[in-house]
Amino acid sequence: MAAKTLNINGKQVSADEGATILEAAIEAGIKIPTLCHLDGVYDAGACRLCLVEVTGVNKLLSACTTRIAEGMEVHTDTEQLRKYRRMTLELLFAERNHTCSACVSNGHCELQALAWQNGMDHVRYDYCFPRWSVDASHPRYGLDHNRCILCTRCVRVCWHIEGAGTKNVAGRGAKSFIIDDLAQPWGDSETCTSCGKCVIACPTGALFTRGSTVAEMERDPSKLAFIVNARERKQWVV
Amino acid sequence: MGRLRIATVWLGGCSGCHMSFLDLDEFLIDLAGKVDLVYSPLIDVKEYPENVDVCLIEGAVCNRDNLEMLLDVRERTKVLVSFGDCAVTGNVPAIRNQLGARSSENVLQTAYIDNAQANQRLPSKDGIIPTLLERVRPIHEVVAVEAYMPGCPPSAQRIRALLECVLEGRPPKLEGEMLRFG
Amino acid sequence: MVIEDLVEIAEKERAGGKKTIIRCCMAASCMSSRSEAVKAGLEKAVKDAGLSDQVEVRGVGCMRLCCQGPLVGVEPGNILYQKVEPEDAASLVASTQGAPTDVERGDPEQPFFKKQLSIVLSNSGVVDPERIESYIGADGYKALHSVLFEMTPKELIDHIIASGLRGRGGAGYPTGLKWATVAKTPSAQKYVVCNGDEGDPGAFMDRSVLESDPHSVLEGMAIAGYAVGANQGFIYVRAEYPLAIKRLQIAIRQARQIGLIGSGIFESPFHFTVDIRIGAGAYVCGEETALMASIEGKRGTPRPRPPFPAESGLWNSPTLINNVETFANIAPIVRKGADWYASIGTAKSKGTKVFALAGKIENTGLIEVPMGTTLRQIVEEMGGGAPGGASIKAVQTGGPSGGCIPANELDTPVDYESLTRLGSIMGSGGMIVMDESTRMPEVARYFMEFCMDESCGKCIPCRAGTAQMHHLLDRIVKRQGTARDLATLEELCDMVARTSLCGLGQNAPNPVRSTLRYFRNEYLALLAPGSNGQLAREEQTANSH
Amino acid sequence: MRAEGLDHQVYCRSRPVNTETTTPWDKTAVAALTPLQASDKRYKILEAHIKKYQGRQDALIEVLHKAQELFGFLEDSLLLFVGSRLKLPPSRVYGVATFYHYFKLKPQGAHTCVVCLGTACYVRGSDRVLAAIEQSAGIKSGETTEDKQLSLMTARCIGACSIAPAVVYDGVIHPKQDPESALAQLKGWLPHGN
Repeated sequence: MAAKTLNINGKQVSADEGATILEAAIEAGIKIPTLCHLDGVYDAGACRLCLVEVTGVNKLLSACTTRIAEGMEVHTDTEQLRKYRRMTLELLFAERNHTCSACVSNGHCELQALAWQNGMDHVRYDYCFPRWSVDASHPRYGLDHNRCILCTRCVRVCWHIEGAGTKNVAGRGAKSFIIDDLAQPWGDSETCTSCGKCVIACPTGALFTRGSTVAEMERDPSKLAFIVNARERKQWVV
Repeated sequence: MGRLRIATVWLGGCSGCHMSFLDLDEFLIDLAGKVDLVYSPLIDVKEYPENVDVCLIEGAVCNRDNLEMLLDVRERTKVLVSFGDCAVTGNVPAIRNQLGARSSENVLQTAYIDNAQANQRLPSKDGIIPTLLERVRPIHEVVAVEAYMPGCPPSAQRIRALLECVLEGRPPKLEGEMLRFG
Repeated sequence: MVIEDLVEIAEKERAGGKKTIIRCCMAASCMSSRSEAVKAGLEKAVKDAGLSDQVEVRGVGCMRLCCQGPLVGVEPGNILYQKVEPEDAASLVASTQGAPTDVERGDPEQPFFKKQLSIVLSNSGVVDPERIESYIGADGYKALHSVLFEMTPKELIDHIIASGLRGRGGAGYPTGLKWATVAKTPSAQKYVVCNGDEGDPGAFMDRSVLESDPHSVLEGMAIAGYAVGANQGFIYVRAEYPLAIKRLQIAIRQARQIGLIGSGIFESPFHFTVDIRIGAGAYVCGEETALMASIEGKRGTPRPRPPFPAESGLWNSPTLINNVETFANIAPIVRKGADWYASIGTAKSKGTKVFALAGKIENTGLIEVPMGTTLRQIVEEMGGGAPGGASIKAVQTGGPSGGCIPANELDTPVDYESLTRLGSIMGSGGMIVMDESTRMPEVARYFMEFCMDESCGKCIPCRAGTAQMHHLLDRIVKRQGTARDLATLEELCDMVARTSLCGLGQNAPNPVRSTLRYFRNEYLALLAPGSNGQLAREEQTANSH
Repeated sequence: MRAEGLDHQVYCRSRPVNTETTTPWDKTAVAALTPLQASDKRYKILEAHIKKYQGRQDALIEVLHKAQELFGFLEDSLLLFVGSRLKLPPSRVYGVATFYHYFKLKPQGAHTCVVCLGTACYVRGSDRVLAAIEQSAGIKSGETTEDKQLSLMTARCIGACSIAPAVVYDGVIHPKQDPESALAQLKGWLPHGN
């Protein structure tokens, strides 16, 4: 595959043709914040945290979905982008009920980490305090809609790695929520294989292993990319 | 320049932030040498004084007393610091906001009737509990705030970092992981 | 079907014409005022009077002055009757034989009609939308034949580029360039999609075109299919437009029956089929990537572009998406020439534009005017101004993605660039007039509520940002907002516009921004007392209960 | 207090799905109809409609339109049936059915009343028409009266802007409505007859 050369934050970078800006940046050791991106599944371009400026392009582009081009000039850390990222995070914190201090993922949460990494010391918007339920019907896992940020990582993992198609998004707009089958209690799902990949994929405390209490929920999403790579590159030989 | 006049205030919170303040240990002694603690639940002063330089406010604004106090504090203080997650986000006290527009009524019902093992009745005598606000609010939703110190509770290290800014005459500001909620 | 057959149908249609034709509007607005009964009454009256061999009663598409419906036109004589009741039928039919009638007459010479220039609507109100012969009689499908036999796809695309036609869906991207991109992208399978998901509240141009002249859209799509190398078309229509769907179904069936759609059109090697896809109530599906997801039977959520649909669209194949009005322009451009089309309009915006006039205005209905006509000509001369002599305060264009243009800018010519400069957009063509009784912050809140409800929920700025902006607007309208809230609102407007995934979010702040730009005082007057961005102490304690 | 406008309901259902149909999607490419469904002619019509689309998965929305037309609303067993015939997981069918507002997952009233809240209708007072109906019927938009006689809905724009404000009663558009004409129209559909 041919390599392309581009410039990220003033640094000359080369990456494979067909790579995304995000992949090229990671390879060059440049960090771009992401939230809905998950190694191993296709990108949604939904969280807008990885937006970057590309010279000559009027719109901001999501680094996870935009392919590199020869001579591209990318800026990932301008004052404007930092401001938008912080606002995006504030909007997320205000949208549902992310009470970090009482969350299973406290200390291991991608959202919580992004907040401090992007200098969010408080939320300027009124908290919405919607009422969402917790689904604890599954024998091993739980789903707390209060912590859900609708990144759809669990949905994509369920469809594209496990292949079960149990999870999906239902509804629309701020009223969207994650469902299992026909929005029945997770424990009643006939299609769920209880593989737990969705739980591993979750960036916040929305999906958790039952029995975990505050700050106990740790996970390693790189396992998911490992499975996909092993499968695609046929690394397992029986 | 005279000594800095510092205060701490405890609104709707668990006092954990103040406990963490006490974890400053020997730095408290340094501090005592440089500032006057003019108001605090840790000392015996009844009235919030005028001309306070810096005030750390713990807790969310949950009831009428909190609100009145906060408005007084704001009027008499130069630099207001939201001290801990309850002050910054509403945190646990604000969970009752999910009960909706009549959350104050609903929360009493839940606490004193639904979940009570015995003596199920609402506190009725005036003044036993302050009038609850319909919505618990973080400090900055009510008054302007100069600095934020998240954490539940903020570690002594964070408190010290912020106070050092104050002592050195810089605008108080935390950075990096010091800003982590929870 | 060969060209001789087409000519024969056309000649037969024209020769079969009776001495007198009574046109009765059968578009949705007039039908809601019982025009079906009027038509039935007219048919019966013709029969009763023994005039069946002399008088034809023809159900036609939109006759435009919808507020005066049901409308009936009589030829010869260019007579217009308005607010016709079924009971008027006998008298009206007798009048064609010279008898006097007291049915209310409309003035076909009034500026509302006289200032119009019809290209897209030239068949509207004239041909019977449920009979393909009627369309063929008006030169229908001739353009399709001529491109198939007289032009290469490249020549055709150059022709469209030369005409200067730009997309009528709102953004105004040059149609010919879009076609060229799809044509150039190599792929065994390509698609042509007609966007009939006219979701902007206040816009009903596409509905009228589909109801009044569905074949013009089909012909335009087939021509586009030939140009880009696609053999499958989809028309995506809103479920809210049942009459348009019905007429399209009839049109497709009829065109298929006589071989104008399907395989080997005009016995050429060109195949083209068209299927209808019916929307199900989601405004965001007007966005092209969401529309494609919906055609694929999925949740109508947009995806990031690039890749653009022209490279990777429906089922990842190159896909041409144009809106209804754009396709309806194609056959006339082919028939009459690119130069003719380019001679109409302004330097950068060619041709005509159809607008739906509604709101606080005397004459509501459909108008088609050359690009460059001023807003004043449209709302004051043609529209007759606000009812009861009230003064016009603003004109809203572009729906929830557009803005409010204040009365002092009414002399602006209507073209893509001018409207954008005023902070609004051309949009699909809804034009809603607001008089002095309209309160602009409430209008902004209305549109924000719309966007909040219609946000698909995929990206955070749109999903959560519109909710916060609506909350802030609501607070301001209720006189509880502070100067700080207003600043927060403006900051969010910028952020949501810049970071949202698709056009819905990117344009959602437009109504707020344009009303803030022209009517800021109305917002300031609503702000609650206080200082330093905070509510005053009295307000705080008063609000605490 | 302030954030009322942002609050919404609990959207998750606790009701277990009707498992009578027992059709997890993966087993059911050729699943037979349950006896109850087999005796229901509407399922036959729906199956014929699905065949018309050759069972193509992209026809999901068209099939749901037909199903709603036949059954009035989309109940769980019907969604499962559609999913099994199109070989789509239930979550996909449910996700689509709840994305589009046209689809109803609950039974509707005998009569429907759709108040257009498009801009033209709005500036000509459709909000007052809606308020009058809501008050008179004792239900909010999106709800059905207790006697199942009337379902009240709103539309974003039905394209009848030139005859604003427009209201659709049982599928028929009525022009230039005001609170009085709307209530007159609803007379007889409302339990208390006013």
